[in-house]
Amino acid sequence: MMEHILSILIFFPLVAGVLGLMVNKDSMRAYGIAVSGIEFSLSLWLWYAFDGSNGGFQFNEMVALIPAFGINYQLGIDGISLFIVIMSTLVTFIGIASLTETRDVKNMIITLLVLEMTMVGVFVSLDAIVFYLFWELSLVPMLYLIGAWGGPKRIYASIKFFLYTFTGSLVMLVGMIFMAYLYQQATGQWSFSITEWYRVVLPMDLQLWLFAAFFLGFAIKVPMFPFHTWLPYAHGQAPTIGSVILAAVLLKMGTYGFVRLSLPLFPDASVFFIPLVVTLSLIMIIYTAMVAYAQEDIKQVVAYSSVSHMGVIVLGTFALNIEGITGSIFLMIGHGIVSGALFLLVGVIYDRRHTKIMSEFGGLASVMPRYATIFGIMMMASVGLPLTINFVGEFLSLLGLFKVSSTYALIAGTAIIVGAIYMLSAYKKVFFGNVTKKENENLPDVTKTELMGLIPLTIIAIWLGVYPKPILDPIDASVRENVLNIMYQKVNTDMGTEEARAMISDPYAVEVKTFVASAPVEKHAAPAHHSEGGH
Amino acid sequence: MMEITLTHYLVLSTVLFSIGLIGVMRRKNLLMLFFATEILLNSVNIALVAISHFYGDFTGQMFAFFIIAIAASEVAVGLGLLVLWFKRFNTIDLDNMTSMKG
Amino acid sequence: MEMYLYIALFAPLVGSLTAGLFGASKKTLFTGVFASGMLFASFISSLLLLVQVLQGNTYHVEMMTWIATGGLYVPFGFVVNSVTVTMMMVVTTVSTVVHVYAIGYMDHDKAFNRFFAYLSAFVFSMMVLVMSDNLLGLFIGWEGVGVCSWLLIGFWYHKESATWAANEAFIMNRIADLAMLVGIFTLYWNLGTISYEGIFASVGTADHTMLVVAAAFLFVGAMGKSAQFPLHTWLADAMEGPTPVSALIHAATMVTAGVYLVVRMNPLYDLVPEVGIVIASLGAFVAMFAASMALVNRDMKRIIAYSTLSQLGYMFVAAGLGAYWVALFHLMAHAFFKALLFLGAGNVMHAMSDELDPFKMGGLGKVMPGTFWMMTLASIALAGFFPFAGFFSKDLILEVAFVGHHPILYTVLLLTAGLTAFYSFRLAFLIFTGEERYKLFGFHPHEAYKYMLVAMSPLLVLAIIAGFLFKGTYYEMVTAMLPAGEYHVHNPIVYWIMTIGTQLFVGGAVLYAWIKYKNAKVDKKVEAGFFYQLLFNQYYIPKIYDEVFSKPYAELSKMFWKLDNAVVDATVDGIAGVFYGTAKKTHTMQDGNLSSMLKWMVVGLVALLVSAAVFIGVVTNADVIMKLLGH
Amino acid sequence: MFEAAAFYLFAFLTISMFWITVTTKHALYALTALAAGMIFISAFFFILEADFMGVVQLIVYSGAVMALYAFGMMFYDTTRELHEKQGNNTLVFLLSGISALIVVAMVAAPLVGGNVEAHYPIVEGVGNSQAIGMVLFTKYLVPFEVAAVMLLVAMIAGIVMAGKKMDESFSELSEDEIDTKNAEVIS
Repeated sequence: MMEHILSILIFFPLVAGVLGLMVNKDSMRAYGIAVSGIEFSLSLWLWYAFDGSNGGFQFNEMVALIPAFGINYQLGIDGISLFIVIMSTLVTFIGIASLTETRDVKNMIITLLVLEMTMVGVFVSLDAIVFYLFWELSLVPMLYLIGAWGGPKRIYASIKFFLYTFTGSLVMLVGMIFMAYLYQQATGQWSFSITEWYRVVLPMDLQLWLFAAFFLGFAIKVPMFPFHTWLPYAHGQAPTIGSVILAAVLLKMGTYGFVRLSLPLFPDASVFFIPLVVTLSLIMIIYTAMVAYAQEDIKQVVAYSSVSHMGVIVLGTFALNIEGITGSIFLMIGHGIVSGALFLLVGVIYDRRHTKIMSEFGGLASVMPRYATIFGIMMMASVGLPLTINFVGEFLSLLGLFKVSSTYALIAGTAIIVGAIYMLSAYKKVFFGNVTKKENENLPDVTKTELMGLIPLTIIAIWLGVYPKPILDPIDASVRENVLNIMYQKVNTDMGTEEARAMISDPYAVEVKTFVASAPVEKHAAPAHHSEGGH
Repeated sequence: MMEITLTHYLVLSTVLFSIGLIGVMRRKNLLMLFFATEILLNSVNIALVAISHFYGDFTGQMFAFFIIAIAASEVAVGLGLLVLWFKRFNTIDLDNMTSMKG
Repeated sequence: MEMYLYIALFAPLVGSLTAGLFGASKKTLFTGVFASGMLFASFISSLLLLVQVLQGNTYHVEMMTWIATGGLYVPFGFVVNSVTVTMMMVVTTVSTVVHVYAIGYMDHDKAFNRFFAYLSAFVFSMMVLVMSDNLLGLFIGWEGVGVCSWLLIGFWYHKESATWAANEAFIMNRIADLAMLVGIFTLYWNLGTISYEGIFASVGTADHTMLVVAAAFLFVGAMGKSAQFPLHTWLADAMEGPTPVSALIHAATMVTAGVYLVVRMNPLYDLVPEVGIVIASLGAFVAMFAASMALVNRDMKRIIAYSTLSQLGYMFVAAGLGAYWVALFHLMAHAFFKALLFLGAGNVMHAMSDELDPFKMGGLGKVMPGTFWMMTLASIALAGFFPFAGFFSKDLILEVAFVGHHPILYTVLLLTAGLTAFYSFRLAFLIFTGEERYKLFGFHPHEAYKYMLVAMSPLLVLAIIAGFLFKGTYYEMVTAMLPAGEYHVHNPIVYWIMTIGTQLFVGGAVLYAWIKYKNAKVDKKVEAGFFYQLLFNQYYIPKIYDEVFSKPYAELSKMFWKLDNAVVDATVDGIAGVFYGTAKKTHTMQDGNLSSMLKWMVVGLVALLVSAAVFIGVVTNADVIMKLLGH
Repeated sequence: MFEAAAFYLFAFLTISMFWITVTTKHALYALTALAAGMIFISAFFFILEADFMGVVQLIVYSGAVMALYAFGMMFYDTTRELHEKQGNNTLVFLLSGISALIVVAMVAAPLVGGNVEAHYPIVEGVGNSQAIGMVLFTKYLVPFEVAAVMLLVAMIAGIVMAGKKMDESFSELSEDEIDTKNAEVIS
């Protein structure tokens, strides 16, 4: 059982989804909750069985698919992917549990389960082809979600989403095949195994090309400026659950790709491209935050804010030190929880009023106090208040970036200002002031179904903000072993560049400081006086 | 000049082929088009047989042989279609056959 | 003893969460009483800790790890030493008083429970800020008080001005917080730690430029919280919040956090006197600048707010000049009399149905004598008359400036002291003496609840005695941590001249205020004057900010949005359009005519032949081509 | 000498015949010229000592295929001149010319490698037909059979398509009637 846990995690939702075709329409919701709940419990069990102190890949599985080209069904999980997988199953579970959709629920739940399979598949596969397979497969259910349950412009939005991301991934596929070819050149046999690729040191010029190919695929998915325009459409038209999963999980595929593939495979190119990537991210942070401020539609505010925060994640990743990368991975989880919750929250008022325009609301704080409270907490989490989940990630990402360049960090730090500006003004427009519209006077507060999704997310957002250690430790270990150590070894070969060597230090040289359990009350004797003073 | 080499045959074949091409492009009558394709096939046959001869290998002749077989089949089916078309529309002019318009 | 530490820290949180549970339900007196009780528990614990600290003990606990990755290790660690315990005492004392007071003040408010949830949460954040043993822990509290301030300023969220002010305060603080974060980053990457102990241990050997940068950025952070110029506008607008909030947050505790930061980081600031002099100069400037705006304002609460700003300037002068204990001492004294002043103002507002213009009051001394005496005494303390608290703390700062040979700073501060006396008594006289102008406007003032006055009385006592009673003990205790320094003018004649001169100057200012405002006469000529208008409009700074930052930001945002649609997205659509257009144009190629298709086929054939020929040519003549290209 | 003379003669004849085929306006002329060209091509095969191919060319092409065409032409009035809309002729000639030119250039230039190996060398002392038979029924047996089947299928298809209801003129029927008739035939 345990040795196939990852396969079970991937294919259980698919099998359950196919079986779901036979389930009665009325009991479909319960079925969906049960399946996604079991899946979530499985992923929690995975965490329980996971050895947090081991930074390498665990629960490895390997079945040969096309031996002639070294394509294997290779799975494995480390601290980096573990929590993203858990987040994916959690968000799906919560999404289904708090589903308020009424149209064609049965098909929607089946679609969601298939989507869950592809998401888990992307994060646990260690073979480039299998990774790519799940990567592209994930587009299909999402396309279906937007296209079938979306708003008035859903066809345009879904096609745009599909074609845009698909184009990027095709370039990435070319990069993958080229990488496998280079592997073949180096070792005499084909392999698409990512762990095998980790062992190949490439010359700088090839790294640049490959990095660019992979970058395009990931950047569109993130989505980085200027490739972000598909996202507002997709969010604007998608049903609530679609937006939640899109923001929480699908976008993370891009940033996960950076950490899993771009950095360890092309360390010198990563260093070389830092100015470009960081500049794009900075533009992305500030520019989209300003665009978010100009929005009239609350969902678009959340959508653009989601893009803006993704910029911080990318920055943390390209800080290329433990603090930055760990922070960015933690922020991926935080962003998933928080933006997922924000989209759920937007869905709540959309369900009641069927509009998302902020000027239609106002004064909701007195009509829906519980809703306003949860929204307020999530908003504060979104702007990165300490003791909420996003602060840990943002702080570490910016801290890491500061090592690269203090100017970058200073500009990137404006994220906390501009983020506050659009969030607070949106909150003010929706919740503060007097109730001006008659329709809003008797809006019911959040229902039990909605709370089923919102309460757990709120608790997680605060719990991980106060006590991120159980998640940070495994991430830290894996970042050292699977990202930075590989990079460090590679840049210190003959082919590494000077810049990269200066940039990437030995991750194991950084001492792990741990908390001394049961720290006693220290009783100092009165310390020595500062002698001088006075003028 | 007096020595006939493979090149001579290939040039001849090319010339015939381009004549065939002219026919294929100019002709609007379906029957005439068939004629032009026959020219194309024959020009290739010459080339194949010539190569076979000059390299002392039978493969070329085999290919030419099969080409003739295929040409015969093509004529049979093609003429059948042509007759059918003519019976139906009373014309075999290409300009009237535009049902595959994109 | 660590139990008391935890009680002091977490009792307000318990109070807050308990009140929060009832947040959406109807007013229950229980929440107010419970929250106040928790605060009192916190106060008692702090008092017990104070006793311990006075005996020379300090406490340091690590509760658990917060963030640990790479080389970064941040625990939830808390310290009780002489500096933190001073702040703890200030915070718990004032907040206990304010809590009890608020039970009366918020009596009629529907959101009574919610108010206590916020207020106690604020105290908790403030305690975290004060007690943390590292900079990031301080930052938790720093942001926490920011959020609570946002919640409390915008407490009456149906008022547009209140929510606007709340957002303004939060965003301005965020700007400063960024600088603070940068300061923390700088220290971390250069010293490898962000705990106070670690920083102080290695700061001596660190690079000087780095220290200057870190100190400067941390101070910018402090500027935001303490509303120093140019980030000062939010403080006056924050007066939209309920008055107990103004008393607790925007006078006594939160705004002094900036001063506390500088005091807490004194080993760092000791090493960078050039930053210190900037701090002191800015402080002196703000002291004068804020006092000038208070001179003419017609809003009772804003006048007190400007006075707070001005006093914060005093504190920064002391801190900047290295007299950290003096700064902290003034912080403490100021907290008492300023909170008292605000609470008194709250009583007046209650009596006057939330009227804020002192020109519409007058003669209230007869109706509400308790409040009258309290506010007057607080004003005396603020003006710095002997033997009130203000005399001991504020005049000390003047002496610091004098002894430190900063004549300009000294002059500015001295003038400001006069202005301070003038505007505080202008306010007092306008409210409590003279004709009963309020009758014209149909108000029916009444004295506040008895227990509110009782609740205020500890502050009154402290405002009177804190100076002469505590100064010695305080000095003894606090110099265990802070650089000691007796700022005495050595020449007794000069000392007496200075002291008496200051007292006379201040007294004169009060007298002038009496002459000018006992009848609340308004001089129309002066009011039309340029200076009056300048001061009345706060030097037009809010307007400038609005024109230079807010509006362009909004405009730019709108522009970017249009840009996003018109350029970025249009480019993408354009690329798609190219394919679509090409298809649309070239689909005529597929005209269904076999003849033309055949022609296209031949065109393709020719293209293939050409490329084949070129390829063969290139391959066979590769050497020649390479030579031609110069390789 | 004789070989050269024959080559040039037949080359000239073939080219002119085919040229007539593609340019003439009379279908009958075209057919006749094509048949003649086919016969002349068989001459090349004989020159190239591919006797079997020459015979096949004569029998299959000049005999069977041309006969088929001749039957096909019986359907319409062959005496009538063909009316063909002629578009841009220069383009046609240009394209053909260029392709011919390129191929000739490539062929004429000594680029074709000399390292072609004979897989099925012509055996000395064995007749052409015999040798072909040996290759055809060993290596190419399966393609040969497939070709045979294909011819059979093509023959049947030709008969089915062209031969049904010869007494009815489809051209005089409306579309609907044709469809119903087709449906009958198919069922």
